[in-house]
Amino acid sequence: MTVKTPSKLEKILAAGHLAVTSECGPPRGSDPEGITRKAEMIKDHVDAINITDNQTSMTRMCSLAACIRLKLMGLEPVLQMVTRDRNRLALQSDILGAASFDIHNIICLSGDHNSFGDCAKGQNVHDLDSLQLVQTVRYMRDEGKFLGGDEIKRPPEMFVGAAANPFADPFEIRVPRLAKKIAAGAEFIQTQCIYNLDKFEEWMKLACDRGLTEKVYILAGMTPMKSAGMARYMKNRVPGMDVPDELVKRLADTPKEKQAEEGITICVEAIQRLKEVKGVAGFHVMAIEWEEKVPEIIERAGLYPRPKVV
Amino acid sequence: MIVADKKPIEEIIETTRNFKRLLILGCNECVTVCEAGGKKEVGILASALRMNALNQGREVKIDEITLERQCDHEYLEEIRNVVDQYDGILSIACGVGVQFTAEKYQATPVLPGVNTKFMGATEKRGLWVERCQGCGQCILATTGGICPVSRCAKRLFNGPCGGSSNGKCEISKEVDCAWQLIIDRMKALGTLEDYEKLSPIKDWSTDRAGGPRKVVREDVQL
Amino acid sequence: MTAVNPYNKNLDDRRATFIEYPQAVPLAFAIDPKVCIGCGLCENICLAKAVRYADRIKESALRVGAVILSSGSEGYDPSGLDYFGYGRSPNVVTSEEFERILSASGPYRGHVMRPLDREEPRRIAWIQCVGSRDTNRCGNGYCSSVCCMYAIKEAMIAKEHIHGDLDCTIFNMDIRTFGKDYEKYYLRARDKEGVQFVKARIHTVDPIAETGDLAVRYVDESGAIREEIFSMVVLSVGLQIPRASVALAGQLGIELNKYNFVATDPFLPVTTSRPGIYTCGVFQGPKDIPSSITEASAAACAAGRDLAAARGTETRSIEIPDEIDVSGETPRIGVFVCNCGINIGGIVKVQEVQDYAATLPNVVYTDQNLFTCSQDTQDKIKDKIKAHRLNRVVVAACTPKTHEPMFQETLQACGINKYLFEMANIRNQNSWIHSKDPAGATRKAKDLVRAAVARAGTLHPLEEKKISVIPRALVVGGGVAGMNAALGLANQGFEAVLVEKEEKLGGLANRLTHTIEGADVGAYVDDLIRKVNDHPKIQVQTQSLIVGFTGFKGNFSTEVLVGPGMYERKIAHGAVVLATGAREYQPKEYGYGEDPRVVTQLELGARLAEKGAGDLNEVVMIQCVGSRNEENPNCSRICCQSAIKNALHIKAENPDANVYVLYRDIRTYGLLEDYYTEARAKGVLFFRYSPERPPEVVAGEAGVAVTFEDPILGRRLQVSADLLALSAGMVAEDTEELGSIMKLARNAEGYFMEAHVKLRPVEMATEGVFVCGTAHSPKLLSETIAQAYAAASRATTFLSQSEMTLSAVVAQVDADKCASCLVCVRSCPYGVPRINAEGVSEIDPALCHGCGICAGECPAKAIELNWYEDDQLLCKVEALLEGVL
Amino acid sequence: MRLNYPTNVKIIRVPCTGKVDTIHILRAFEKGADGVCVIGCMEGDCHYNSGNFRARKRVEQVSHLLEQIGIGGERVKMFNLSSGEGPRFAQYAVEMTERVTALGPNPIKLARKRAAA
Repeated sequence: MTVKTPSKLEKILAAGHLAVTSECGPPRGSDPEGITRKAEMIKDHVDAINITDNQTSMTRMCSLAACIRLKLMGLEPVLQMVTRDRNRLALQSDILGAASFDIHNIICLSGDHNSFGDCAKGQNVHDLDSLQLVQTVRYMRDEGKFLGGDEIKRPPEMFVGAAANPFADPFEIRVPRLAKKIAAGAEFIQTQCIYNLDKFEEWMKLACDRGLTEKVYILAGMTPMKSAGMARYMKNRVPGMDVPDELVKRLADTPKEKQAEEGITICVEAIQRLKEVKGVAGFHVMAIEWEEKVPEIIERAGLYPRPKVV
Repeated sequence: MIVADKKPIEEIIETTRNFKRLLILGCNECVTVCEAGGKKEVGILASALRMNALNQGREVKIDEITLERQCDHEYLEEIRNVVDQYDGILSIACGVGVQFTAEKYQATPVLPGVNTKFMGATEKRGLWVERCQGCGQCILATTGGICPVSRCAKRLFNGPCGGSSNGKCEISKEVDCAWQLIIDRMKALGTLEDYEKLSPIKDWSTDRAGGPRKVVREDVQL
Repeated sequence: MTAVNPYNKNLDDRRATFIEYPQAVPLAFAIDPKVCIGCGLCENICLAKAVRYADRIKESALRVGAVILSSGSEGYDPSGLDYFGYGRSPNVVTSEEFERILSASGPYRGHVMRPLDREEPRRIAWIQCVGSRDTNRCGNGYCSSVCCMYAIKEAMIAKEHIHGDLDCTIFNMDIRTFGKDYEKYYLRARDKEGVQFVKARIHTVDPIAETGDLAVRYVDESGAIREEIFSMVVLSVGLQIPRASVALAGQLGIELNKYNFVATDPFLPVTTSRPGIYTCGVFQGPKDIPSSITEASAAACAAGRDLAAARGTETRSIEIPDEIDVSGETPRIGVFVCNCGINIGGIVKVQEVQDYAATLPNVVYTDQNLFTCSQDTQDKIKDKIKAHRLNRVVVAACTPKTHEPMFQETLQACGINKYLFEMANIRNQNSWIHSKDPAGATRKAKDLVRAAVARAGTLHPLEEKKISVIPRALVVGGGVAGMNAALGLANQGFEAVLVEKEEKLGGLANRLTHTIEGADVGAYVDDLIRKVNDHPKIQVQTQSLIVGFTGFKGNFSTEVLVGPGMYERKIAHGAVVLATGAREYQPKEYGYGEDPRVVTQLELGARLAEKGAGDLNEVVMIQCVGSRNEENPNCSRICCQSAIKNALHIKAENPDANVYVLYRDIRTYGLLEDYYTEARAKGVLFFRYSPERPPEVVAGEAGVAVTFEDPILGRRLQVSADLLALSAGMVAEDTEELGSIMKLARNAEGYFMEAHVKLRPVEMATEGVFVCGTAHSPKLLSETIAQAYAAASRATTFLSQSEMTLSAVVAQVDADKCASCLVCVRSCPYGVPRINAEGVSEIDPALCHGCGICAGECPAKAIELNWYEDDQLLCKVEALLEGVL
Repeated sequence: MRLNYPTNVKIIRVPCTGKVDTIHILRAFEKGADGVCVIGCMEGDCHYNSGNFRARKRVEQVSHLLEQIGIGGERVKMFNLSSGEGPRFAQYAVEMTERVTALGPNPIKLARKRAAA
């Protein structure tokens, strides 16, 4: 695949390296330290850092501002953008704003429903959906035009990503859905946290068989479990999450004080296994409020040091 | 039909407390069918408000009229001769009826007695469900006859999102995932390959986004 | 004078002049001659002069064409069985006594107390089979059929009445809840309400002098002797035939069996040995209320056949003058206040009430009578109606329940529409209740009269529609039930169209060989088919399928596809008898269908008839296969007797054969118990198993190995059987489609649901539709025949009317107001309202039951129930509350 | 069965409690009734199958409404009886009278009195 943007992430992937991304949630306040501190911890171990966009519908510092903070630190941000909170006017203008700071990665999402967060009484916008946002960014970049048809002076140069959940229902459309995202213009995919490795491999195989992995870089989502309790919560309460019973049991059988360490080990083992899976182009390590463990995971998984690209 | 739900009596008591002569105006259309604003409810509300006033030592005159529809001038004309006998009208029609009545009788305050909810169907008696948001540009032909605008919590045109679980929406286990329904229906109709067609960006100008809407049909105008 | 009250089983007192019980018909006083001292007080005080001391029993002769004996039974008197403690402690009571203790009109007004000290009992024991299933001590070898159910019911009601903790234990040999849905009731009592069921034989019941409690000693299933203390013991006494009935049978020359029940043939269940005399109820054999009521109708059918020629020859009809049109007239109300002797007049100041009535709006005439219901008063009312041109009449007297129709006739005789009448109940709801407050009663009487007058002013004439009746019945199903129902109708002169889905008539009975009594089923069915086919009034349509059904009582139209050619036929008929039958359950259990040596009881019966039992040395039978389980919670009623029938057959042909019956409860109710006794005497071995530990079956080369537990020895036994017979239960025929075409309710197991379990056992809720046989629930051939006669009889009552008068109290839709919301359609319990071609609700007066639910629900207030219109009720509300504010 | 209950209990006959409309009950209170009982067949034993279930729902609705408008939801109650239970009817009539006596008169009556004074 040829490189189309100045994105470092794209270059690493295009060079055939296993890419590593991670993510940071912006603080619920205006202190920039909340984001810079987390970025400091992981900056040497990852190629790019996602900044979440009001994740779980809780009001936070905006993703764009936090991305700018990373940019000011000389790091490579991935701007997450959900369609829940902005109409097409705001989305396009934010994209231009990001581009003005040379933010070169964007990932387009629909976002958790408002009812989960602190603005349950607010409107869910969804003027566009996530696929339509992918289309929009590509249109702005490739055609150099706004959705309204007018020309953009200095169009954004962004490497466009989307999320995929190989485990959500209904399973039979998981691969067609991936195809649909690629058709919309997604160039890389970050997946939902993977615990059921067998099922993920089945999905990857189906994607490979359709030739989809030739058209898109798939970064496998990884989240270490801190405890058996977290595993149970993810299994039972988080929609679209597939946590096998053995995994819960393995953590539960581990003494409480060693569960966190076991969680890291499980994560490392999973990365090592998935590195060998055809079509896996890298890993997206989401250590939720546990960013300090990201370097350890990446080192133990043999993904360190990170390649340098120009 | 338009589905409405009764307002709490406390709220109605509060909004009507200054009226000494009140007309409760029912509507024999949708709100009768969804058992929120028909003649029976008019009677119940009138009796309750009368009692409430009596209990507070106030004498009020509360009358009851139920029109065939409050969204047509001709039916609304039926109260023209009596309107000035009242300090206020409590309309228990949908929001359309309340406004139409208010527009017609400018001098009289017209208050709503129900909460207008949505356009929906009677699943069974006592259970009404939303089916349409009146977006003005129907796409049901491409979605297996199931509307993502009214039935998907995120109005996704290219769903489902990652929150779909066992056929249910991420917002509640009580809510069906519209996209699961769409996919099931497409499968049943043998049109699942159409799923991969990207649904274009929606023109919301036909929806509320375009401002208040009207339908003009010159062919039927007199 | 005080006398003991036999109605309350001598547990309380009554006067020498008394009304026997609150629901007595006629609800009139009687004098107990044993206690009356002849003081003459009541004669003097009775204003109606109704007391006649000189009245004596009179003999009179009646000329009749048939006689039905239904003299019933009495409860067994346990006085002779002193080891139960009856007579030694008042806290040991019979179930009949306990029934009165539970009753709201009983000696303790429904408060459950034990007789000795009027304490609320904490633990009650029921002892089953007192005077039943006992050839040693009382000679009653039969099962009384009803005691298990009534004991459970008594325990449940006692628990309900005693709000604290009440332990109920029912000591039994078997629990026999074999009736329709009875097993569900038993399970509810056991699993939900915590009633204990203990398999036991009672040794003694001993009163404990200090506490009044009772020590019950019993032998449990393992043979151990145990003792438990109870506050009360109830003896579940059986049913037996009173001596007087035996004497009556002797006079009539009717044969009785050894237990004094009327001897009947299984195929002629209500026919006695003497032509023209029929029987029903417990005199025929022990049975419960639904079966008794069914059999009563069956006997009526049998008698009706004899009387068919005389039908209608002695009826007289009343001439009713043309109605006067009072519409448009202002109401002219006449108020007639009744003294009811001293019933009202002794408490209420009737003159004051009358004077008050005269002041009410629209009242133009008032009067008072000593007895407004007397014949001469009717004539007087008629005169006054005419003289004062009354167009509405109010009678302030007693309850409309009993007297309204009579007063309405009086109105009709004057040409006044019967719905222009209103009653104020100033007796039952006033003077009787408020005898201690005469001033209050007079005030209330005025209130009630004011309300009645207010309503009378709002009444308007209603027309009662008359509809013709097509004197033909459709019988659905050509098994034993359907054929008997058709014959029952045809023999009384009514046409019957019998539709059967199969090619051949006979149904499930085609698979039966003989009854347990030894009667030849094959010959019977052949004879029945011949009679049905030969009868000029019966049309038989085999290979027929019902595809459409419309109409209402008296006027149905059914569409049938007939024969392999499926030609369409429309049948017009006035009534329907459902006799769709049942099948034998096809077991999925115990290797059935995999090994030819595992058969059902029906298959075993056929095999025994064909090949005999000479080659069968070891036979095992397993009961309750496909019954009393989660899928089918009910008992299939017939399987215990099927097993015993076949076991006796095997034993008769091969006395050395070992027959093992593995059962949960043996349910040989009624006279069937004798066969159970006989089977045990002949060496058939019975082992109880629990559903938690069912027998294990492994089919091997040498035989079918059946392993089961012996509860007495407490160890596992294994038998290598030549044949394993499964007592497969009954399954209703698939009538889902028929049920939906005809809009008929079925229970969870697919049996049709009768209108009332006890009181209307062969009628469906839809008027003009009747049910019989195994379409209703599993039952024996003899019971099926009786129910078929019963259905025919109930249908005859319907069809014999040349026209039917429909009540005018039906719901009416104001089409202008109707919002077509479907609320009435959805809320009618009978599915009557429909949205018609004009798009508004329409309620067919011929189908409407007049409950008014739709009127109460209608959100557009477009429905009124005639005679109970909103205004007619609200004006009463307002009149009663006049002056309160 | 000459039972006793207070004279203030008066009966209005309906074919089925399913016919008793919400508005009928409300009207009684509006006109000054202190309490209303709706008396129907035993649950599951309605002569018309389901009328008493509907009646129960309506009584609940009225009770809620009366509570909201300050008349008191306790003043309306549904009882279930079978036809042979005269004594229980009397018991309920007494119970209801006691309940209503404890609650005091219909507040509308008091308000009227205050207004008049």
